[in-house]
Amino acid sequence: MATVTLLLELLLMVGMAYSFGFLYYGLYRNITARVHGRFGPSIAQSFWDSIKLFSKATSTSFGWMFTAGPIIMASGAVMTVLFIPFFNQGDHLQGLSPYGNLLVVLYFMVLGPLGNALGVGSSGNPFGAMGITRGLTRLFALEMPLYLATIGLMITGGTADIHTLMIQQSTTPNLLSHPLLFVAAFLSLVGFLGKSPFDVVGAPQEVYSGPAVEFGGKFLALALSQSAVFTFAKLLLMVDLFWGGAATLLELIFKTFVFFVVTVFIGNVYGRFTTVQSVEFLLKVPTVIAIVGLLRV
Amino acid sequence: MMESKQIKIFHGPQHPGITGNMSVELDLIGETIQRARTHVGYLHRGFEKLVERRTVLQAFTIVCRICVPEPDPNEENFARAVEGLAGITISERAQYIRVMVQEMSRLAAQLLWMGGQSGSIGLGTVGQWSLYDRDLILDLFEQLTGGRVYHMYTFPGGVRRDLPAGFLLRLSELLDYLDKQLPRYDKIFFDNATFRTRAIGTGVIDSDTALERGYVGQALRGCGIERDLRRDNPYLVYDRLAFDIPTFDGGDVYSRALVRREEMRQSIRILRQVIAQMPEEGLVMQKLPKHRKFTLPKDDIYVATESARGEFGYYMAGDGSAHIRRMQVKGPSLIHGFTLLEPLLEGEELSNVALIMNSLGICPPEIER
Amino acid sequence: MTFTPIDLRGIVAPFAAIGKALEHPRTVCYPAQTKTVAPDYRGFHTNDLSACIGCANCQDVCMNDAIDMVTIAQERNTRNKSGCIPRIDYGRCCWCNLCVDVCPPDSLGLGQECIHVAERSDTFLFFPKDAS
Amino acid sequence: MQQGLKQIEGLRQEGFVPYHTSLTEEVTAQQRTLESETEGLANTQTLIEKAIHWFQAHSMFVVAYGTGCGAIEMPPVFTSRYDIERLGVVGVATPRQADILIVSGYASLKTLRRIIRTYEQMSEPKYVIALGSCTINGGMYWDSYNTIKKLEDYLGVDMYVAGCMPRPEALIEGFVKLQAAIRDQTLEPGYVRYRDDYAWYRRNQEKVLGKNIAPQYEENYAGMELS
Amino acid sequence: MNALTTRYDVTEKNPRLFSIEVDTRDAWREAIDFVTTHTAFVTLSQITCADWIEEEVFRLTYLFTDRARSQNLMVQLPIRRDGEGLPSLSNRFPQAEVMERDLHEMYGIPFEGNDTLYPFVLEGWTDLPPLRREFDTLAYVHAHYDFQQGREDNKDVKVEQKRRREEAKRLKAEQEEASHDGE
Repeated sequence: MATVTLLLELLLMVGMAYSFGFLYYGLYRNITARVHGRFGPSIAQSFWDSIKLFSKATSTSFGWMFTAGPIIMASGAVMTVLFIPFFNQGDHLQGLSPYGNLLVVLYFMVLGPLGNALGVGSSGNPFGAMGITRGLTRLFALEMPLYLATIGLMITGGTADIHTLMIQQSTTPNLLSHPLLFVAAFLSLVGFLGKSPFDVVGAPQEVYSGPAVEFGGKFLALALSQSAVFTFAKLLLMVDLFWGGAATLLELIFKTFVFFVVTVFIGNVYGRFTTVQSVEFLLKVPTVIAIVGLLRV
Repeated sequence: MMESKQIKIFHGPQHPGITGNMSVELDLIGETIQRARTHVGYLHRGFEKLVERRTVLQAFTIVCRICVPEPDPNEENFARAVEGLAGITISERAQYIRVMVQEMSRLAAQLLWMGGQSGSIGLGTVGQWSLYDRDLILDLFEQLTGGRVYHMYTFPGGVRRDLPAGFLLRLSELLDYLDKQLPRYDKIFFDNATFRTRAIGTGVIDSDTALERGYVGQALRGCGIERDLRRDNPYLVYDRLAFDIPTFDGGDVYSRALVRREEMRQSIRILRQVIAQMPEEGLVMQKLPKHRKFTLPKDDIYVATESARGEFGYYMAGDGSAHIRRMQVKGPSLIHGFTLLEPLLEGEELSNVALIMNSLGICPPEIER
Repeated sequence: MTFTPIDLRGIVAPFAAIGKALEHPRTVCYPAQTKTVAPDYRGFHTNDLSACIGCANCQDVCMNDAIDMVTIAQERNTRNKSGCIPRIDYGRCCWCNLCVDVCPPDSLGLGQECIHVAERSDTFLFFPKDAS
Repeated sequence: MQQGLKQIEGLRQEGFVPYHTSLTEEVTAQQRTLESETEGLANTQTLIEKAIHWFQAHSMFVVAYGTGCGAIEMPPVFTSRYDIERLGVVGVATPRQADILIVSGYASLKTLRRIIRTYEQMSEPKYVIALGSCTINGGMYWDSYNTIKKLEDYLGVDMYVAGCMPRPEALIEGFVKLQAAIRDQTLEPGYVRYRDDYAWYRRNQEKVLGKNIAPQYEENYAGMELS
Repeated sequence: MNALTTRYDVTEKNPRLFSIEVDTRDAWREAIDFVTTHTAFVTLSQITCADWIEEEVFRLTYLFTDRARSQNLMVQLPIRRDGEGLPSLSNRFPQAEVMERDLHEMYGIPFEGNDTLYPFVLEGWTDLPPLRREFDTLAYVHAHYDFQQGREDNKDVKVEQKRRREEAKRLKAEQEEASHDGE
């Protein structure tokens, strides 16, 4: 019986991540539109986009590897969500987090881009290959500060269990007690969410939308959906690690939304670095901040 | 011979990072460009052939299509070349109106450029704002000429319509609005740390050879050479108007951006003077013969206008009939797109292609006509 | 490539753009909301049939070969010697206004209406709207 | 279909049709009734199909390819003045992701190859919007040796927008009409025609482009032939 | 400028535009050397060709601009239309390369020493170079493209006016005849 409940809960978690991801994506488009001085699309527009893409009659494939790419990507995102607890109390919507810890989450976060690389590489499009190279290079630079920040948290908390880490923050969230680690991790989050100035991977003006260059129809729909789920997973992780998680659904939405809005604003007002510049920046600024933060732990 | 590591890609024509329908063939190792070759011809319509088929006055409608982002320098050139060959003088009021059209079109083109330049580094916000402001200028053009993009307004012998009532007032309101708007662009675009990081030191033009190779416009002024046809070779009534020619020494993308930023302010200044000095009276259009009776003498002429991207020249030869014997267009992009761009891209990163192309303002339709 | 000295103004100043989000957008929400076209806009042709004399000057001046002179069923102007009126092919027209400039009785004009969208390419051949 | 054409001809033959909108509205109305009588296209959709068509109509990805001068009116449409994203229309970089191809004005022969290649890479259902006079009957380049005159000979076009250049409102109107047509399934999509009559389209393409339709991306393309 | 007037017969087209005319290739070469070394006209701005088919020549115009960009000088030279070439200037002026490439494609003028004379804007073009006067673009269009149907009822207004006048005359005559008969 417990297994059935767990499975249902897992489904619910993925469903929630999916819908919140698309909701946030819709909000992102609306907020961006307001900054641009226009009204923007309906909030549900991204849902419609994904349904339309799923209903496309044809989607060109380049062999089973190409088909497998987006699926691995999507499963990476789904697994990441499943190992992150949604709430800091109670038994529900904890997902698989009792069976795994922060390290598992960090591991699954890398799976998606690697699956992507597998698929796009087999399409043979040079722009796709270039986008993947950029993606992996950037991923390496993004992980540095994130890993350092999480190591810092693990040292102070003395555990790698996300739930325990959340409970430890019940008095002061890590965001206040370890501001340097937070800043480092947040800058890396901006990159993970693909916002300027670190949006080198899919830059349309440069690499012709990068990894997604050959994705059409169902593949693009899958890629969009995984990115929605993944976005929510990353925001959730940030909230859990630095803002003490959430007790209720409303609190959860509020906290993730605050982080999300800040990244959106950053993305709106900055231009894009080149790959080299963004890697250099990430290795210099957030990494150094993280190291300093780590030393002060 | 292609090395195994080298890949060849076509940057365009269907590519968001290209300035119009053209393509740049790039040989890359990693993301570093080894060799760049420009390909054009995607917009070739044979203007020079079509102009020869039409009578002089008919041909005027087609020339504004030669450069889409700023059609007015074309009309101005055509009108001035025909006037020069046929010996027509135009009234002072018409000249002031033409200056006004030129400067409005320059402002619109610079705002469009700002959208492209910021888009090339993924800063969409600036483009969204500046295209809105450009649209306000187009609204004024609509009132003045009856067309948004293709004005077909500057005609041999003057301009085709007089100003509508209250037009100058609306223009000066718009200028006030732009005065308020331009500092906002400074904050988000010209001072933006990311743009500065990207643009400073990118696409540096060598100032020693710039004049000999015939670079024009911002490519010259961005490397410290003070050249502007409006002052060096004044046409219309530009010699009665006060304006500065901004120059910056960097020779890079950022210097060219700053030149354009300053030029927008100068355009506003010129427009203010035009509003103040505009003669009240005057025939805006000379009486011309019917289009089959309007002939050009057997002679040739070269006229040039300072467009928003540099010198825009027309060579025109008449043969005594109602048709033009030969009209050749010399836009700034022909030299910039080949002689300048190809060496400039070598050794650059792929990311900077769109950045550099936008800063040179390469517009394919005037390369291939 | 250097990041020093830290360009503090360049990092902070762009955030002023966020203020735009608080302003009400001034978008023209076509089709719900339409912008008035300028009074002298060069839209589709109009023709004052009680004045049109069927002289074909407009056809002669049109470099795009966009104008046909076609016999009309019922005559509106007795001074129309040819019994023909212009018909415009909007697959050719470039709205240059030259035909309007040469029209001897000033019957031809360009109106404010400018939008026509169709699924078929053979629906772009119009008689100008009667302006009389 | 054929009958509808004849009716239009008939209307023209009558001589005097006073005003253009009445002409087109009448004709399209007649065409509609003819089509629904003969083919029974409309009103046979299931609920799911209806929903899918609704989503397809309200989410349109436009491939970023400014093929001609009409491309200059696309930035105002896509940015804050006219903001077509309100209607669910956004630009995407690559043809694989796109549903809509806007052929913005004249297409020169060299571009036509690229347009065909772009079009064929798009995944179905896909639609083509043709902007401006030049795509309808040659426009002002009707006597140019290097531009095609009727786009419908080479691609399946779904919507024509009159103008040179068309105003942004006209382009938006084109999108609105296309959305309505997709939602109600009242149009015979261009891609179906292109697929079914491929031999005819291919023959037309070969007539102007020669046997090799695909662009030549051979090694050393630039220095290939020295004449 | 003074150096130029002593050596060449300079035509002043307007205060800022001058032209000199040379006849032979050697004179042309000399003129270009002289202009670019002894005068301020250092920038090659444009190379133009005009087809004077009646005189069986192409008239080439090399347009030079001075350092201050305030004056222009046209060096004009007629060459035969039947494939006479000129030495390329691309060694001295890199920008000449693309201009010559353009003229080669549009007129078929071979420029000796320019190795980039492959197709420029046209792709797979087999007809005459399109800007030569003998190339008839309308004939080419009618041979290669179709136009929209439905415009065949176009009337020639002159013919129509004449027909109607005659018809009116005939009607009047008939009427008169009828009224005659009535009497």
